[in-house]
Amino acid sequence: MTEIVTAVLMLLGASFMLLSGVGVIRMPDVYMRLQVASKASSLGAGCLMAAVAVHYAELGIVARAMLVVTFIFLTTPVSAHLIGRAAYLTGVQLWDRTGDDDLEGAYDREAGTLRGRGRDDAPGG
Amino acid sequence: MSGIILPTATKVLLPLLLLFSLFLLLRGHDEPGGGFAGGLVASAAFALLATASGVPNARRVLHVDTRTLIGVGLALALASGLVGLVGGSGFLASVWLDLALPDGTPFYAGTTLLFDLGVYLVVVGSVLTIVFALEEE
Amino acid sequence: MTMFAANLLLALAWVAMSGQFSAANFLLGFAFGYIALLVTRRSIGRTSYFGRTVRLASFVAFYLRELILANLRVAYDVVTPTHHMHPGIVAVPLDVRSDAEITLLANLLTMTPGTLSLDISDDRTTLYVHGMFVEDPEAFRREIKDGFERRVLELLR
Amino acid sequence: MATVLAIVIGGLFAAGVYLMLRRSLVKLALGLSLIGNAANLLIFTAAGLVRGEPPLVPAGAETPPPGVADPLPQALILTAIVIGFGVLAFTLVLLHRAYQETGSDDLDDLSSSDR
Amino acid sequence: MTGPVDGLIGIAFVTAMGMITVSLVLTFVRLVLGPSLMDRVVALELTATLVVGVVAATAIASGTPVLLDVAIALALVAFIGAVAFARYAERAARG
Amino acid sequence: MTGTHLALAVVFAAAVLVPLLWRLNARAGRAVGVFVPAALTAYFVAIAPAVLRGEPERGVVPWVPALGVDLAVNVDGLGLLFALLVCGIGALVLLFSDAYLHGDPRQGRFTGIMLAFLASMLGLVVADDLLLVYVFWGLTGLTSFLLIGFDHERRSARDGANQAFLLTAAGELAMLAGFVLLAGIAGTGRLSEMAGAAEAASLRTHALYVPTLVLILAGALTKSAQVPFHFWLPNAMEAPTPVSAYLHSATMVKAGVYLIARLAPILAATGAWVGILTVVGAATLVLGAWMSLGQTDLKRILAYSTVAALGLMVLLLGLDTPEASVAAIAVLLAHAAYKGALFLVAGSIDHGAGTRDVTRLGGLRGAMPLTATAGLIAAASMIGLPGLLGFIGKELAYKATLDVVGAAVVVTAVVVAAGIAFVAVAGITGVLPFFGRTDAGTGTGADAHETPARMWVAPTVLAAMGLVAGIAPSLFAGPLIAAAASDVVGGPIDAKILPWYPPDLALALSVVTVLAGLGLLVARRQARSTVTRLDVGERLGPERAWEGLVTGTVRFAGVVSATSQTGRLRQYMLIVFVTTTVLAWGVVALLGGLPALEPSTDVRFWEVGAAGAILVGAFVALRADSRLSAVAALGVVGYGIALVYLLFGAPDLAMIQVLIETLIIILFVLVFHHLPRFVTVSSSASRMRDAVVALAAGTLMGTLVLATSVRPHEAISSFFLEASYLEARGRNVVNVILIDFRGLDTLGEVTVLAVAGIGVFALLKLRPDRRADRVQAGAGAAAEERS
Amino acid sequence: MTILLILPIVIPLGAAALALLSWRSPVRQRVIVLIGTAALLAAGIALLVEVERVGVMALTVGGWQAPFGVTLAADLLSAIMIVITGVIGVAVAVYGLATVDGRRQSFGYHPLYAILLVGVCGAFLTGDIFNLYVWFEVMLIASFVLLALGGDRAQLEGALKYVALNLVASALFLSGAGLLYGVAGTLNMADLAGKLSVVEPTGLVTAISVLFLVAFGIKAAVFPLFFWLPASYHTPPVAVSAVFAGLLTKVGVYALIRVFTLVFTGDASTIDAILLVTAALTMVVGVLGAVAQHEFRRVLSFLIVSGIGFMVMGLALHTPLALAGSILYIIHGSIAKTNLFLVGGAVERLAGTGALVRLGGLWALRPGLAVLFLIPAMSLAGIPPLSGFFAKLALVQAGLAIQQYAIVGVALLVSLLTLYSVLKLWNEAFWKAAPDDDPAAGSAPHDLTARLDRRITMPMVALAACTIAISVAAEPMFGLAIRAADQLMDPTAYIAAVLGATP
Ligand code: NA
Ligand code: NA
Repeated sequence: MTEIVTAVLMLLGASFMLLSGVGVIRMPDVYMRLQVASKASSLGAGCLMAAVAVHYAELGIVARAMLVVTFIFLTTPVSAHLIGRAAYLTGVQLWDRTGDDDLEGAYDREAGTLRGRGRDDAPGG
Repeated sequence: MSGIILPTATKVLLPLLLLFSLFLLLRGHDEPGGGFAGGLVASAAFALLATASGVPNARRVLHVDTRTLIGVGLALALASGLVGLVGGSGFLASVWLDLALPDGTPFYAGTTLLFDLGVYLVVVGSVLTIVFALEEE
Repeated sequence: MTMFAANLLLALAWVAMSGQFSAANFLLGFAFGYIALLVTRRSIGRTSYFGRTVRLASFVAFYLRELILANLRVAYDVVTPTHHMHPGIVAVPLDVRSDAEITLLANLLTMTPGTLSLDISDDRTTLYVHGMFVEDPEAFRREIKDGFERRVLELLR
Repeated sequence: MATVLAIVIGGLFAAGVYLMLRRSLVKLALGLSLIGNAANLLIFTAAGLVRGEPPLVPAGAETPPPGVADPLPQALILTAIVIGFGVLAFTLVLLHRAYQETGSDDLDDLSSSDR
Repeated sequence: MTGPVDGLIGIAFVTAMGMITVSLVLTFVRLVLGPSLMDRVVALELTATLVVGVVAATAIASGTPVLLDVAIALALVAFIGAVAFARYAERAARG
Repeated sequence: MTGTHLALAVVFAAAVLVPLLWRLNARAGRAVGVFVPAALTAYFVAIAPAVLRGEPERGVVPWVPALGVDLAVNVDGLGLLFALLVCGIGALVLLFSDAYLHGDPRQGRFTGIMLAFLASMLGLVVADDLLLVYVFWGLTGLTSFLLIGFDHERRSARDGANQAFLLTAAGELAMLAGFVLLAGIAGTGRLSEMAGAAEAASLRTHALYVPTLVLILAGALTKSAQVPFHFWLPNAMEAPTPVSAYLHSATMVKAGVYLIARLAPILAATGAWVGILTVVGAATLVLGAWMSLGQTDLKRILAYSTVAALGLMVLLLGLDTPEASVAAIAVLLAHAAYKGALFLVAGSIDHGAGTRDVTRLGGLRGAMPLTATAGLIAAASMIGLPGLLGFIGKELAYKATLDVVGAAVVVTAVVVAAGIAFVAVAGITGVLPFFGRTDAGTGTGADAHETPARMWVAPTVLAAMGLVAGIAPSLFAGPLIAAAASDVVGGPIDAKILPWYPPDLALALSVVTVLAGLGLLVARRQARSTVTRLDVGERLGPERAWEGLVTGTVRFAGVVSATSQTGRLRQYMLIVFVTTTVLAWGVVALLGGLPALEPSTDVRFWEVGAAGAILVGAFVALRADSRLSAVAALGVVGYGIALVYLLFGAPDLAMIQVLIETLIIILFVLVFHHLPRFVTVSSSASRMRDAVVALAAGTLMGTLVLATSVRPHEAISSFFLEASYLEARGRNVVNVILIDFRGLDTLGEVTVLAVAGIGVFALLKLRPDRRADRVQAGAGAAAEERS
Repeated sequence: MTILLILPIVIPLGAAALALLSWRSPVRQRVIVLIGTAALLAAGIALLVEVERVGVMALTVGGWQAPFGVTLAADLLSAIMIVITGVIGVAVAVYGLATVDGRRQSFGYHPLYAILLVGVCGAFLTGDIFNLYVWFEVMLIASFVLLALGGDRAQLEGALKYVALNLVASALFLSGAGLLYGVAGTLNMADLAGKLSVVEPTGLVTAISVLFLVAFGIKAAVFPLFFWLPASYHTPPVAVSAVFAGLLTKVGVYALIRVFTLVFTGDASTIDAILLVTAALTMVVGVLGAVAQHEFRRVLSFLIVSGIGFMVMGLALHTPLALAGSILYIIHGSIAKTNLFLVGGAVERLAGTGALVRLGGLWALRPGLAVLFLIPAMSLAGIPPLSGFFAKLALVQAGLAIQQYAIVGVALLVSLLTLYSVLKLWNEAFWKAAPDDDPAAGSAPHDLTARLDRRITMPMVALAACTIAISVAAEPMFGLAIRAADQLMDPTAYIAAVLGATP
């Protein structure tokens, strides 16, 4: 039984990882590549770690597998945010079919600040 | 300008990283890890802190001058070697102190751990000296 | 008390990492956790740790569901030959205020497929989110505010 | 796998050498880094590859099980990696300072001390 | 154990490794193509995470759970590299 | 230990102490400077009877026996003759120079160097080890360099000193090789043993005899200013006159003659010996005599005539007959006395009349009567008037040349022709300044004055020696010459050293010589203009050749330096890689290649994936258009390598690799964002060349890795696996190796890291002091101007 | 007394650690490093005496039997090198006190200097090929920093080339060590000696040995791998140049001698042929550089290169006499060259420049300094009876004894050009009149008669005394060298001592 679960989790995790690989190739701009890469791969790693936990079913190993997942989920969004912001700031173009860009003009590059929209300012479409 | 996310996340990651580094240091004799790995993780932690909230803050958190760490680490590594020399078994020959915990489990400490600790400190001191100095450029 | 809880958590993390579940090892872990906190105290300042376990559990459940659904949606678009995306960068007004709240919200959004927190305005009023499926920016904002932001607030306040 | 790694090592050396033959400070540093990595991988491969088992003594046992990887090259590489890091770090900063002092990253411009 | 185990887990392992390897190869393509620095940084970080996956799969197949510690290290520090890239790319862009 | 050893020690010590003593008390320094050589002279006079009885003073003080350099001395007849010359003339010259340099602040230094030279020269002539000869030979070179360039702020003095030193050193180095070869062939470096050895004959038939001889003669002939190396001697006249008198007439220039004489019993009696020495000697004799007629400077006239006299000595030694040997020694002794005297007289004239230009000298006899007397006697000896030692020398020389089998006429003609020139030179330098008139027909300036006693004593004594020896040769000169000559011949000889010889062809030739010489003296101005017009010396051009060689070497050095030390790192790198690849592949090709390379097919596809990561990363790093992209690629390389480590049982390595790689990325990023963008600057040809070199280097390393699959030995690591837990108490064998089995490596490793830390900090925080910079920039600008 | 083997490493390392701990107090650092170098010298002398007494000594570090642990070993060559290191170490440490500026002293000059000595001593003492790599790196990184410390433009440019080429050498060395382990499964050089001798075909081992040849050749600065040296040696403070001049390249030469007499002896004739050509070209090109240069320290830098050629020549001839010549040359050359750099530094200090055009007048004004120049300079040119003559003589004898006439001819020719080079220095700096101060050059007027600090003169006097002592005691020195050479020619004693060392 655990073998089956392990195998399934492994394959699921690997599938997410494959998805992330396909994503970075197929997605049309860096922001969407970033989206796919960071999330799918994290999820894949999570599944694979779950497979490890199930396979060994020892507390020490389970704890370590969980630790890996925790770390990945703690760090991935931070780096994704930083990479995305850096991409925008370094002028990497959005996909030409991108709709709204609320960030346009919001950065003051001289001062290095980002303007907000005010708390009750209902932004228009 | 680091924004909010990175400094905040760093606050959570820093203790975890430091703990992991101590962990690597202490159990390196038996499983993957050791003074180098531990020291590098600790360095990475403070490098992250320096990136997130600035070198002055990282220096403040570290509390000890990085160059002092280098000196202490080097002296410690050398001293651990001298223990054997003075003890008659030769330079860098490991000397063990056999103890038992109150519950009877054997517990021992050796100069090798001291040596590894010296390595750890040198790694942290050197890497952070480099990273901080470069960040301040 | 939060410091003690943090210390306790760190001790547990230690035990988990070392894989030896003895009292001595736990004490050792506690001691090292104490050191780690002592060292990092200056950087942490006042902060509250995840003490609200129940709300946490329900939150995790919600999050996992979102995660899987969104993943499938993205996966579909990745593997099918044509792109169905409607990407856009949307300014989302924020009600969450503290660093921890903002960070948690932003990170959770990021970890959900299809959304990526790009930046937060300096006055902390606005979160700029890159979405892959922004057919209607207003609906997009609402989704975030009613979904994630509400639950984050519940969790942390 | 040794054959594959031999090709990799050759490729790394070739890339490193080629980069070091450029005129740019930056490429010099990249080349040095690649060559360092290549040398480490070379030790690893030359000493013989063993799939899987790391050289650890399992709890309860007194020696590792037969067929574990050779620990000595690993220790050597570990030493070499750390040394290489220290040296590379210094070299990078040296390049940086040389650029600051001379205002050029063209190595051909940095020849005043030879003549 | 020096190779992958037989049976179901063995099959799953080889299949999983196949998928991850394909993903790695695709990542390399992105690394080569770029075009922006951030594309390459994405590829770099993805590589790190894919390696975490390989670690997990290998840890199962070869019976060496100690490899998980490598995964922890990788998970912890790989992002620091990305952070550095992002920060300094921004700084450079600001002049 | 002999008295001679002690003598050498004393004079060397004096050389060091006198300059210091001089500072404390100039009188004491002055006294020691003259007293020491005088005392040495007395010592050699004292042992002379025993030596002349055939009991040479010999003794060995071991120094470096293993290399054949011992303080072995042998004061035999030849040695004694030279020792007396060196010490005796040394004492006189030092006395002379005390007055000559009076008041010069450098006098202490001068005396010290003179004493050092004296000691070296003395050592040279008493040394019994070939290599000890070499040692002293070298010291004479150094000390004479310092003496020739005594007026070092004058460029011509420096040039003269350098030319003399370099040229004689060149010969000297050849001679060293010759000495080593000779000692190797003879099985000993001890001259006294070689000379007596029965193997001397087999030595002359040895395959290396001719090269050995040529190498040794290269040293002797340069030192003794033989054609074509003669030119340094006139240029060395930049030295103060007492130095010229001492070094360039009486002693040092005779070192080569001494060596030839010393080696004659060992190396002579071959066609090569006779051929080289007679031709060189004759050429030198003729050229020196000819050139001496073309000069107007007293010292240069004397220098060229010295060249000629040295040529005569070499010629005579080259004839290799007992008679010629006796003649050579007699000429040598006579020349030392009269030429030393004439040089000193020239110095006195310069001192007293303020010029050395013979066209402006005349009628000084009234002002400088004592000096004039000395000059007259010395000139008489040089002319070869009976009653003087010069006469004996000339008679013996003519007799010896007339006996030459086969070429008597030619050789004698050469010698007579030179003798005629000697007569004229003697007149020009020793007589006319006092008794003649200037070219303008007047006497030299009225303010001319006699020199102090210390200055006229020396030339007078020297000249008088020639007179005494000429009138009563049996008193000392005859036995000395005979004893020395027997050492040259290598056995007892029947030397006829007489004050007068019964009339024969030689005497007739002497008369002819003197008469013709007087004629030449009368026609000296015409002779001078002829010589100057024909300008043979310049046209033969050995000096120009030498100077051309020196400047050519300097220019060549500049070209080599400029083309090799270009300052282009990539060129240095290219050379390094090409060298490595060529040598390694060459060795493989030469030594039968590598073991058969068997490609292993045992590969998992994910391993190929890891390998691919590395290669793709490297490729991207190679081609990247931006710096940070290249760094990202580098990261992929690093993670790929970590994966390889991980898959092949090295989690420790994988972990370290991951951590370090990340830190390296951070460092690269921190540094690179300051640096400018990539620009492609090299040409496609050079890129192609570099690619070829890179591929060759890569292929080499890859091949070597594959070839190491031959493993005839079991690795030592089984020990570590066994002992890790049981003896070193650690379960992680890698870590135990690091901190226990090979802890010393790790200690060094952390030291490296520590230094890297300090170094980076210092490099970034310690900026150049801009004030100090300006001075540096000034220096750099000056350097650039010149180059 | 095997403790003597570890002291030359532990003493300077301890000094460095203590100096690092007192990095706020340069004064304390000075005292520590001075005491440390003096103790190093004492330990070195004790080691030499002990090795003379008992023969080759070995020490298993950490108590792990050879070939498993790292074994230190000292034969006479090693002991001699340690003594040289001590002598130069003390002399330059004293000299540095007065000449290295305070800013450099407070940025780690002293601990770096001590660590440089650690690396040098470690390299001389280790019997393990990988450990040798480690000590090389210790030495190198310390030298990198010392070279660049201060950050002048010329320093940085010179250091760049020095660092880059030496890192290539390190990579080759490391690769070679890895390949050796792959082939022989051991790292202990004595063990390697036995195990490599049975590896077939020999082409593989010899090809690997080429990597070492190039790696050590770069560090030793032989042709055509020496370019980093003239590019850099004249740029740092004189004390740094001087210690580099005396020690660093010698470590490369030492390593060449060690591995090609102990480890790679299979295809000696091939390697010797390569080395012979290398030696000749190194001598010639080096001295040509010296002939072409017009700056005091640059001339000396090229003379170092040329001198390396002589040292390699002895190794290439590969007879006991030849090796003895090499060893004698190393002893004499290290001391003479260090001293020449010190003198050059004093000259620069007095005149404010090292450019020969702007020097002059020193023979008249500073006869003492001139004599201090002449002794090492003439020794270097091989003028008898100074120490260099005996070294050259041994090499000439060795070459002629085995009919290697060409290399002897080259060596003698190079001696002549060496003489030319030092005469150039003498003519320009000492003999020629001091040029008038050119106000346009903007330099501060310098006083050629200024008093030189005792800490500057004493080391020069001491090293000159060493040169003279070596000359006077040439027999015992040569005896030592020939005994050391005998040990190298027949390494059985070394191998037995190393493999037989008990913890
Ligand atoms: Na050159
Ligand atoms: Na050197």
